[in-house]
Amino acid sequence: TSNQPAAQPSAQSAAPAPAPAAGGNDQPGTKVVIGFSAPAADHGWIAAIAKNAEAAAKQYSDVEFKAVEPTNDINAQISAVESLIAAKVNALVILPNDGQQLNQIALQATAAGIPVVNLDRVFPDKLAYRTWIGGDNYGMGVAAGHYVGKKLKDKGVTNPVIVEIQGIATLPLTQDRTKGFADALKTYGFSVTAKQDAQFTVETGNKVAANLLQAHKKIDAMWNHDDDQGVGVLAAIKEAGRNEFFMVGGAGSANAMREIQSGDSVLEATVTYSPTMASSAIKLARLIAQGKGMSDLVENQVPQSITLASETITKENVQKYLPLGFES
Amino acid sequence: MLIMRGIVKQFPGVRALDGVDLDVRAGEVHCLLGQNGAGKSTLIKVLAGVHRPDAGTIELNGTTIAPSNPVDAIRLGVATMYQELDLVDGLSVAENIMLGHEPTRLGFTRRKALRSTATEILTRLGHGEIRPSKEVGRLSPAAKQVISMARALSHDARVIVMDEPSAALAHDEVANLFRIIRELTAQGVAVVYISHRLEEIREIGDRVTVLKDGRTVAVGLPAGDTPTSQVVSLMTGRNVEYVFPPRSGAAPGADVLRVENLSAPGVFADVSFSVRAGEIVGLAGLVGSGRSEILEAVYGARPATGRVLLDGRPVSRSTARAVRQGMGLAPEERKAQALLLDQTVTANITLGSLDRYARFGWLDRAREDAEARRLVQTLDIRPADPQRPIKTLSGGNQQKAVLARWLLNDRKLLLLDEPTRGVDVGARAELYAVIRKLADDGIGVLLVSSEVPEVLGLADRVLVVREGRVIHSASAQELDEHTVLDMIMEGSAA
Amino acid sequence: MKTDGAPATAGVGGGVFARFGEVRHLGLVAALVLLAVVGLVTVPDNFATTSNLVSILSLAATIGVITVGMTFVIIGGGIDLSVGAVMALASVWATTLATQSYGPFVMGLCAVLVGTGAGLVNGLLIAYGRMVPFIATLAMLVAARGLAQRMSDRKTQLIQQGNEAVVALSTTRVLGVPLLVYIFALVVAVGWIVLNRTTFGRRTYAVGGNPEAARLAGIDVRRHTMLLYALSGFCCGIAAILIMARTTTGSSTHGDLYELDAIAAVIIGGTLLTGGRGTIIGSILGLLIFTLITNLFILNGLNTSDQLIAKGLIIVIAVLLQRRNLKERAP
Amino acid sequence: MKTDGAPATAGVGGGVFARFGEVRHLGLVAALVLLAVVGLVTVPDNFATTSNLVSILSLAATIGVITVGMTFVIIGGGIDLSVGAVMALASVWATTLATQSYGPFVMGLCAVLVGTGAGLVNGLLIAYGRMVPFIATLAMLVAARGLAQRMSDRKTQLIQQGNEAVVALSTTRVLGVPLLVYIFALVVAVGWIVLNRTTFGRRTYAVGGNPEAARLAGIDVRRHTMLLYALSGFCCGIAAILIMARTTTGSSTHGDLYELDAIAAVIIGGTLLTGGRGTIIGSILGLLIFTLITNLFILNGLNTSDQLIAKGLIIVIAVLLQRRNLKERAP
Ligand SMILES: Nc1ncnc2c1ncn2[C@@H]1O[C@H](COP(=O)(O)OP(=O)(O)OP(=O)(O)O)[C@@H](O)[C@H]1O
Ligand SMILES: Nc1ncnc2c1ncn2[C@@H]1O[C@H](COP(=O)(O)OP(=O)(O)OP(=O)(O)O)[C@@H](O)[C@H]1O
Ligand SMILES: [Mg+2]
Ligand SMILES: [Mg+2]
Repeated sequence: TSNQPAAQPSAQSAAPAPAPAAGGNDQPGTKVVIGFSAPAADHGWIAAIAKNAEAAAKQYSDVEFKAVEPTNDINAQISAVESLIAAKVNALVILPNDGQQLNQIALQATAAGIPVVNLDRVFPDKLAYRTWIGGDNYGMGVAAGHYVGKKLKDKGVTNPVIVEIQGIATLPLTQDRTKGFADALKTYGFSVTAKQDAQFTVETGNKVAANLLQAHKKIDAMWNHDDDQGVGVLAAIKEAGRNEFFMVGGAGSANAMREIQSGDSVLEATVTYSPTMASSAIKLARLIAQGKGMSDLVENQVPQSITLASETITKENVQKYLPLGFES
Repeated sequence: MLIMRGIVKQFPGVRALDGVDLDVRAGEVHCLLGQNGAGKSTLIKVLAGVHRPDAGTIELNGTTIAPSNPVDAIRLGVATMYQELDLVDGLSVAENIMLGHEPTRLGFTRRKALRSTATEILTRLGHGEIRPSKEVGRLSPAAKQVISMARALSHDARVIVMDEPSAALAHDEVANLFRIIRELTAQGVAVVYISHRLEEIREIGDRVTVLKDGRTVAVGLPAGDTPTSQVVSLMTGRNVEYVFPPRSGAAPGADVLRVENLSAPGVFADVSFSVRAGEIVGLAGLVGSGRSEILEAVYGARPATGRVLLDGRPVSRSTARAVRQGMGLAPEERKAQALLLDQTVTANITLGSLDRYARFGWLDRAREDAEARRLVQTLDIRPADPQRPIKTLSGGNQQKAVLARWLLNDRKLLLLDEPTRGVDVGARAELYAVIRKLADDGIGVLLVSSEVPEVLGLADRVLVVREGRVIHSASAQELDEHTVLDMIMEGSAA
Repeated sequence: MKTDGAPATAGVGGGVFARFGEVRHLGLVAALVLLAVVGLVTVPDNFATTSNLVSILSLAATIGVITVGMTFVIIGGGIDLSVGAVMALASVWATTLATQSYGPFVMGLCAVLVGTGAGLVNGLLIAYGRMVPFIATLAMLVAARGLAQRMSDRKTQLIQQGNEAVVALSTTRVLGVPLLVYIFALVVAVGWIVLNRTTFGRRTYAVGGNPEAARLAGIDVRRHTMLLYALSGFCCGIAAILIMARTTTGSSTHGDLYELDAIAAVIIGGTLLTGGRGTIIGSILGLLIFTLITNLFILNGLNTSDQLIAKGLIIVIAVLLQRRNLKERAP
Repeated sequence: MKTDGAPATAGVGGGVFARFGEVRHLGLVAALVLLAVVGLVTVPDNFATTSNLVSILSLAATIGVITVGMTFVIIGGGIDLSVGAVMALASVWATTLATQSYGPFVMGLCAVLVGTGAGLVNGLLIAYGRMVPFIATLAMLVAARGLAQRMSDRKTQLIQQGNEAVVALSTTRVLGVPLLVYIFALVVAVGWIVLNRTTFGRRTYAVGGNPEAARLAGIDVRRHTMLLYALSGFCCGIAAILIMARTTTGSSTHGDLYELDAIAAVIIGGTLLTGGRGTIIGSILGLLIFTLITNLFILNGLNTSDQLIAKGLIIVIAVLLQRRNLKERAP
């Protein structure tokens, strides 16, 4: 099941083979131990993150990959990172359950001389990490907002009913996505009529959608933050026999892409958020630990932050993305 | 017909049975006698397949049997009424009676058959008025005893064992019970009957087996003509009669308790009386007449209207304050209302007076232990080990521990509800002496007992309660058993 | 002696339990009515529509089926924390490609067998392993979720083409009502009959209310206890079919925290956690209250935080409403 | 009459509870030792280090404090599902900007007061509102989470500069051990003393074991029950301080599912859910088993699914290990 969205190779084949780096950076260098800590892989997106990270590490003979127990309990994740610091790894890749709550321990790692690559959910304190790489949640909302806004504008709809199904409400990324969506809609003079949060799972998506469909007899557009809970949302829509509106997803799962491709689904588009960032994060950690820069750039060192772009997949370009879509 | 030989049963730390023999003939009422903890209940539980004996043989109609669970025993024709009520509160009367062998068809209960069988048995017991559909949890203890009995009768048993069936029954009920026992024996059923009331045994029993300390000390004595003194000395190893301590004769002091117009709708009404310092006041009445409820209302444990004054000061409706003001209650259902079964004897005894051993909430456990030990010895609670979990004590010894709870505090008023239920003859005499001594020390005692001789023998003054009203009040010496029985049953008081 | 004031000819009509079957649910019905009134006032257009009512029932169906099994377990003196996880495991097992290749019937059978099997393991651990139900089923919760994740490789397993018959339970309507609501109704009805009209059901009260008495009366308490958990597992299997139908998927994330919802429904419905008392009807009413609350909140567009606060308050109020009832029954 | 072979002078030494206080924990200790051996074998370099042991204790501290309160509540015959949510609410309340402006001391006080207050509300509902503990505290769970979300606007609240003293509980070490571990130890010690050496503790056993008997013995059962929940809330307040120290934040997501972990620890520790029995030591041993399991998983880098499966199995084994003990004690 996909947690957060992402366009990523078929999950059956585990992780994608990261592209070889230019400029000889892939040549074996000093041996480094890279520690990795992420939330529990109970959802597809995070599962893909873990798999990608491991696969990327396996590519290098000079990398020893040390993953610790993934967990959803902050307290336990702190403990996990503590154990990695104690094991004196050369670099740490951390996807925190919550950036703010793990800030302190990341600071401790940095203080212990271990460079931290912050993956996705960001630490508030720049002293806490060496490099951040992650998706653009706000941008995701913006992309979805533009798609919805433009389409409704073109249709000439005034006062549209726009429904938003969020992911886990307490995550900052959800709040960013919602803000981006609202901001983009505003440029068209639209606003969200109703929003409810689900838990990134099929079942909660189904439940929330079923109730929302009862609350709004006529809907013009719907944005669902996550393609995995989207499976449940689509089931609820089908069950209710509704098709007067169109829907935009978020993730880029293979399921969603197939729906888009079929052309007869309410799901017309989805905006991406790729778990391949984990592979990149491992590569960055290796480079940092070995004191190398990114060979495509002029700089001698790895940059401080890298933000991935969120792309919009529609019927027109789905062909191109389908091979990258992950089975949620 | 039923022969048990050399039965041994060892519990952790206790040898409850140490080679017991029992020999029961068809069609007789065989009585089992013995002090509290002698092993009577354990013996019949072995027979009923609840416990497995460590040694010994059981023979029924010439074949050796070894019931390994209650179903076996029932199938072999042994039905048992246990000492502790073993009913399911959430089920109806009929369902309780037929529990375990309900009439069924394809797994469905045949409800008509269930009801009619239950009604039939209840009618036979003289209790056709109990509706089979009534929830058992809502019945009074006496009615529950009837249901227990009905359940034992619902099996076509050749041996019926009754462990203290009369303990919760009043006088007329006991007569009814005896009628049924006679019917059973007339059909050739053997009845094993356990009771601490010797006069009952004399009336209904054919032969008597006496247990002492897990051993058989007498087998098959004729119930009718063995002198009481002989039975008692067999049981206790002493020669004690069923005796009440002498009244001191000193004039009682001022009123400790005044109860004015106490009423609880549907239970009792307009009850007024007083108890003076050093006086034992007995409440006589039928089971279900509302005596326990009056006690509980006085104690603040049950809502009621009217006034209750202790030493002239009104008592608030809370047990905690009642205790602080100087009352103590020994309730009638010890398992449900009095005991912390998992805790030690000490913890049970000191429960009502913890603050005495504490400073700022901090327990002085040495003092607590010492006091408990003293009481265990005073009341001769056996085994004399205050650290033993109380659930491993026999019923009678548990009862003593409940009484001991209130002997620790300086009480002004003790409310005793059936204080000798399930207590053997020897221990009774000791309890009577203790209660009398308390009164002599200036404590007021309010006593409820279903045994009229006990009320008459122990109390100074007797209040007769009938259907929730006090219908007569007189000095105990002015009354005799017959008059009291007349009053509580007919209400023919002057 | 009269231990019972009623005349000797009393006890006519009705079943054994009919007499105390009605009054006790008044509080629940009152709470439901209150919620319905709130719905009618705040969202008059959307609340009382057929489609909304059907939607509420469809949403309630999955947990509803689980609640029936839970009612048995709790009346029998136990508790089953593993229901949600077992349902998830059953849904995953039934949607593996291997299982799906045998068609919808085998999928349903698989779900039910997996559910019952897991329940049986619970039952064995509790009845014969003498484990505390809370711990045994907590262990099952944890292990079943892990197994479901492992089996599905943490992916959502879609129902394949050719097996749409499973999904049809949700999409096919008879008289405007989806088939799965009929299944829910059937499970409730059968549950009621078993609990009230069979010896198995009646003995459940005995096993929960006074296991020692039940044992002395010759009931095989252990076997009975084991069967109760198997029954609960069986219900989870059925629930797995329903959730597959609704979401068109099997997933290890299905049924998260269902155990709390189901237990809460059972208890709000008047079943005692100590066992020995309770009714199926009460549990279902309790569940409907919860479902209605969620529905009302979403219809009114409240956010989850406010929903949670209000839900807490409503639970308290609903229970206090039926408090007097409860007080009477509990000794 | 001698029913007991022991001499009349038996039962010397020790306190009222000492006699059956020791043997019962053997199973737990055995399980702990077993886990430690597994640790020494699988990760010899990392397991037996001081820093790892300290890390285990730090991890255990937060739930540990909650477990102490939970032990009281469960021995007293109740249950508290709201602990995690109340801790979250306390952490959020204590980290609002308004509260933080008064400095670290007021923050701690605020956490404790909020925790105790929420516990008191639980206690009032249960003792005087006669609500079933399961439902009342479930309502509190839901409502407290909602309130915490609302108060924090669903955001994580960082501890501001100037209030680092709170964080220092986690970062300052005395003899190599962080202060919060000492707080944990203190809470356990005080809990043990209160439970075993005071009238309050003794009454807790009575209230849980047989409330009717306790009432008739003159204990104010309602008041006592209320205090038990307040005590549990108080512990949640302390736990909130610890979690703030560890995470440097207050958040509505703190303590998710802590209730299950705490209850499981208490029950594995031998406390009966029906009340009247149990020990603090057992609960803490139970908790340490869980923490050790997590730690071993962390060190061995197992994936989540396998972790869950293994955790389920380990719980079962741990309980079966102490089964014989349990059997002896349970009637
Ligand atoms: N389950 C048990 N575990 C340990 N000891 C027990 C158990 N049951 C009974 N005993 C002990 O066995 C002895 C005999 O008890 P039993 O209940 O048979 O006595 P009894 O003759 O029925 O006494 P009473 O007249 O008081 O009911 C007592 O010392 C009692 O403490
Ligand atoms: N909760 C109740 N509600 C209504 N009536 C009750 C309740 N409890 C008891 N009663 C009734 O009150 C009367 C007195 O009950 P109970 O059998 O306890 O009397 P008692 O005189 O104390 O008898 P015992 O000899 O058993 O102590 C009975 O008619 C009983 O049915
Ligand atoms: Mg006995
Ligand atoms: Mg009475």
